[in-house]
Amino acid sequence: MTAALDVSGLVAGYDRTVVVRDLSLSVEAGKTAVVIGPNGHGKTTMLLAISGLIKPMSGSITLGDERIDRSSAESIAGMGVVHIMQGDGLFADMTVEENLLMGAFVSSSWRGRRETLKRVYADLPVVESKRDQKARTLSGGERRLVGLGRGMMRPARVMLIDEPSLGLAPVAIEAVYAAIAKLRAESGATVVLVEENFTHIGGVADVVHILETGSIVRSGSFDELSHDRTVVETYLGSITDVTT
Amino acid sequence: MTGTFSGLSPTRWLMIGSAIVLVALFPLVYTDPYYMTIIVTAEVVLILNISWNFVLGMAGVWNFGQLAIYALGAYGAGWLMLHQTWMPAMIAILCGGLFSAVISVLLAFPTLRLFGIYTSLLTFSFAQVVQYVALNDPRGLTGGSYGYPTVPGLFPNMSQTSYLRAYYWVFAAVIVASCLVVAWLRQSHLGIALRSIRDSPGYTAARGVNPRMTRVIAFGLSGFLAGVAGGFYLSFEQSFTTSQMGLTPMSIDVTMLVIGGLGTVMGPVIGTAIVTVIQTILIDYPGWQLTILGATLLVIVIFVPGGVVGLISRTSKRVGAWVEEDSDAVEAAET
Amino acid sequence: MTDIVAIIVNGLVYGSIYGLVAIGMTLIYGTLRILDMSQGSMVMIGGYVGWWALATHGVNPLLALVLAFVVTFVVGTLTELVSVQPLIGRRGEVDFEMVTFITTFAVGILLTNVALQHFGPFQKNVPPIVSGNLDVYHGVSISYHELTMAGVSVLLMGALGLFLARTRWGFAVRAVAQDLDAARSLGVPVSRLYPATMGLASALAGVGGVFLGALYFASPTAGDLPLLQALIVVVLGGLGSLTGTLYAAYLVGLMQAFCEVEIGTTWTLPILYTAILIILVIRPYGLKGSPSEARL
Amino acid sequence: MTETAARSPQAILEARGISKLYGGLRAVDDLSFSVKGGEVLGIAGPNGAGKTTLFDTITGHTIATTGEIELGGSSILGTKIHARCRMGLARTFQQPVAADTLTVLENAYLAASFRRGRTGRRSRSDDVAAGQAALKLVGLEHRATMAASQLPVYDKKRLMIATALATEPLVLLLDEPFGGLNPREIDDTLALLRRVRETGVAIVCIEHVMRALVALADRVLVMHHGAELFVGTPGEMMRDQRVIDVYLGASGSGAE
Repeated sequence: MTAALDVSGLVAGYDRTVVVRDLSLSVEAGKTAVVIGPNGHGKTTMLLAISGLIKPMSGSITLGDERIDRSSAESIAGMGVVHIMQGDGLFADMTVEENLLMGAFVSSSWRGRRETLKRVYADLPVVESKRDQKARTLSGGERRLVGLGRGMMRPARVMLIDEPSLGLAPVAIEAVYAAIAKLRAESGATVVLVEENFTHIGGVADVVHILETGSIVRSGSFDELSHDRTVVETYLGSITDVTT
Repeated sequence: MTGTFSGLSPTRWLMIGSAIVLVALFPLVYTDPYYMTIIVTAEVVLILNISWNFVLGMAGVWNFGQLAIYALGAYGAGWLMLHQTWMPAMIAILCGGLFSAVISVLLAFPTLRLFGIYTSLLTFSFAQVVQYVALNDPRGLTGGSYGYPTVPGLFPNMSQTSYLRAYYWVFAAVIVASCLVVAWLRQSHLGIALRSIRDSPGYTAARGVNPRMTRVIAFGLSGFLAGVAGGFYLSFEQSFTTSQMGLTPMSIDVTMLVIGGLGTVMGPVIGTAIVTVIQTILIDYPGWQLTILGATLLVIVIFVPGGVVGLISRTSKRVGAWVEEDSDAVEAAET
Repeated sequence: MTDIVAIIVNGLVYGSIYGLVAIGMTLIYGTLRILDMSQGSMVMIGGYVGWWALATHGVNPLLALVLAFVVTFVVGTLTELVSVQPLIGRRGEVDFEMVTFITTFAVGILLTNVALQHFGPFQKNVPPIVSGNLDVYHGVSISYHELTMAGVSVLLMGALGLFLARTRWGFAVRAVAQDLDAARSLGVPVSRLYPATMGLASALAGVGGVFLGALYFASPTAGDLPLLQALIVVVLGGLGSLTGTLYAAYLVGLMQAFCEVEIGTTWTLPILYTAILIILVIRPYGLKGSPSEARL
Repeated sequence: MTETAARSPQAILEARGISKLYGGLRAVDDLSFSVKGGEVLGIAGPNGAGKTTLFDTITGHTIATTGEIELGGSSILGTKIHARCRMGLARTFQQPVAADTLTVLENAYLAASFRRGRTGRRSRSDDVAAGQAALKLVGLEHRATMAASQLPVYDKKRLMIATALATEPLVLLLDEPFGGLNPREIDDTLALLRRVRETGVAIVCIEHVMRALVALADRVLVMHHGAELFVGTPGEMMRDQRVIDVYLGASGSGAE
């Protein structure tokens, strides 16, 4: 089973500051890999490098059998990489429907955009009810669902999802993860999902990777890792410190 | 104590000293009135550029009203020279400078509430208003487009060669003084505060620097020097027309500053020299002059970010670093 | 009473042509975040195309407008590739907004002086698109040329509005204006969109230039006045929004018409610039009073 | 570091009822806290909980919609950013920032020239000495003549702390000082901040890296959706069910 997406020895960051240090990760086709890690350790930078929004400093990124780490974000999007950005990346002054239509901008999907739009509305009734509102007027949870809906507007070989639970109330997070589960079932796309905390990824993750200070330190299934010393260590700080 | 900052090494002082001596002796040797006039006019433009470089390059405020401040200095000095004849011309010119400094400070307050494009649009509009008002010459204060009436000036009755030579020396002295003051200011508390605000305003304010007041001082100082330059121009040329303030002279001055190197001490000197030489060579092809200047400006901004001075310091640093590597290697070998 | 009619009629005509030139600048600021100081010379080029097509070759006026559109579209695209694109990669270390202010300014100087070199300094007479006058109210008449100018300007601005609101590439332009990275991640080819946007904005100014050529002759410096006027409109309307620019264009047009009728043309621009000065002092970012993110 | 702010029982920084509204969104929602000399108050919470916005209202980078802020007993509402610094309130930023074209020492000298303890006419040698002392405290004295732009991330973060200390603050506001650091750098920064606490400076510290926050903070305020979710010792925080659900995630409960 060739990996749908293979990242090896990736080094990336912003002008001189290196954030991702020698990161390697490969995801099998149709599988969902979840990358967990504290803030500021390179999760978002990794996704930005994969989708071409920042140029990797070194290392290689391969989509199927094609290297994409030198291509522009626009051409990588054309090859079927969908990137649902941190915060949601909606166009604030365009309506929900206009945002969704932009999801089908690539020429191959633009013609069939009306039908795809109907399907997305069927999957996400909340989004349909807000179709003519400007994205700026939506709540955090609604914006996140529109972001996901936009990602569903074109066929995806690989879907990158950046912290879908960021800053949302628990009830909104449930709705977002329900939408992600539906998306996985229907599209069969390979998914790389980045999250900061552990609670919601149980039902979604086929494999979990722990990322710390710029590279993957541990990998395994959700059950293995949720009862594991180092995961607690990364998150909770050694309990011994607390008692002094 | 200045040693802690990049002070001037003895060899650098020697170079500056010999340059000043050369500049001083030049008019004794060379007296062709045509080229001397060009040089003296270029000196006045250089004084204006030094003042503009201080607020534009060092303080980082995109002020496009400097030519209007320069003109107001000329009109102020001119009025004093015409109507207060008891006052020596030099004092009149300095008062013109003070007048411009006050106007510049008044302009600073609204300007410093803005940022980016809006700063340049406000100051640009100020310059347009001053130019139009001067053009319509209210109560004969500005002489409109025909130019300011002739004034006695610094050296009223002199033969042409000694007239040119006298002005050459006065302006050269003012240039050397201004450069030294700017170099000193750059390392002073004010200069460091200005450059810090230019680099990151939010951070610098959080470290106790009052951004607004520091930059108002920069407006005042540069306004004074620009006003003095205006007075000098009127005194030397014996007239000052509103065309001095238009879009074209402004674009030439910007080209000089950018080619020389914005925010550096010697940038204006080198930039003004290069552009003046280009203008003089192309004097017979007016169409080509600005085309070449426009193209040079474009090339320098894109390919030579720090201007000529930036280029020189980068290459000398690279040479320096290369030399240091050797000395480090030697040191490493010794320990 | 006739004064008021004259002010309104002239005001609407001036407003339309100011709108056409200024809306291009707002479109460019919205997408590229730069103030295009070469927009004035596009008006100048339009004037010369008008002169070449109408005066020397007697081409059908409509064709002259199309020709001006195409020529300035190409020049505008080249201007972006020369003065903006090389700097896009270096947004970090260089003050992008200010440097592009200078480089587009430099292109303006270049184009003005190439025209000076090629066509010589003397003003060239450009025949009107349509001859004849229309009597609006006893004593107040407006030339058919100016009416067509207003009509074509409104038509083009409307077409721009429809393009942005309905078409795929219109969506892409608005998307780039509001969130560049999100737009790129959806496949919008920014390295081709930016030059085309500047080309389109320049083409609008070029068409305006043909009309203005008949009113103010074609000459190397024909672009300076429209640039100054467009800056007034853009400051008033707020750089980000097309609708803001439209309102400001007609406001400035009416103010200019008022000044010309009541006070005299020499004082028109000083008054307009004084108005700008006062507005920027009281409302630091134009009428809307807040730094305008792009609305488009 | 001069022994100016002795460990005073009375709160040095007092914030009461702070709110910040952006249109309908309540970025900070009626929040109060206080911190004494020599005490470390940690601020935690998921992304977008309003932590940095709260900081910005204290330092004046944004204007609080409602609320009272008192520094050393006197209100600082409405005072400008630079005035608050001179009154003894220094902060660092989430993204490491400095005056890039200035040298490291020039950065420290400029901050030291506005330090609280400076009396009488400004003397350059005293200011430079105070700047050098601040650099020595964070171990950057050997980089004095280097341009700030060339510093790697960790050194730039240390320079930010050094210039903050150079203003001799009563209160030091830190915005994610440990973000992006490797374990050794975290330990060095912990040691540095503990030394700073000994001199009697009050510290308020936003942090995500649990290990560092727990080790440093005397008390922790956890924010969620702009409001206070929890206040207490780090130990209590670990076992508080609400904090675990909202912020720490299942691994928290898995840690009995």
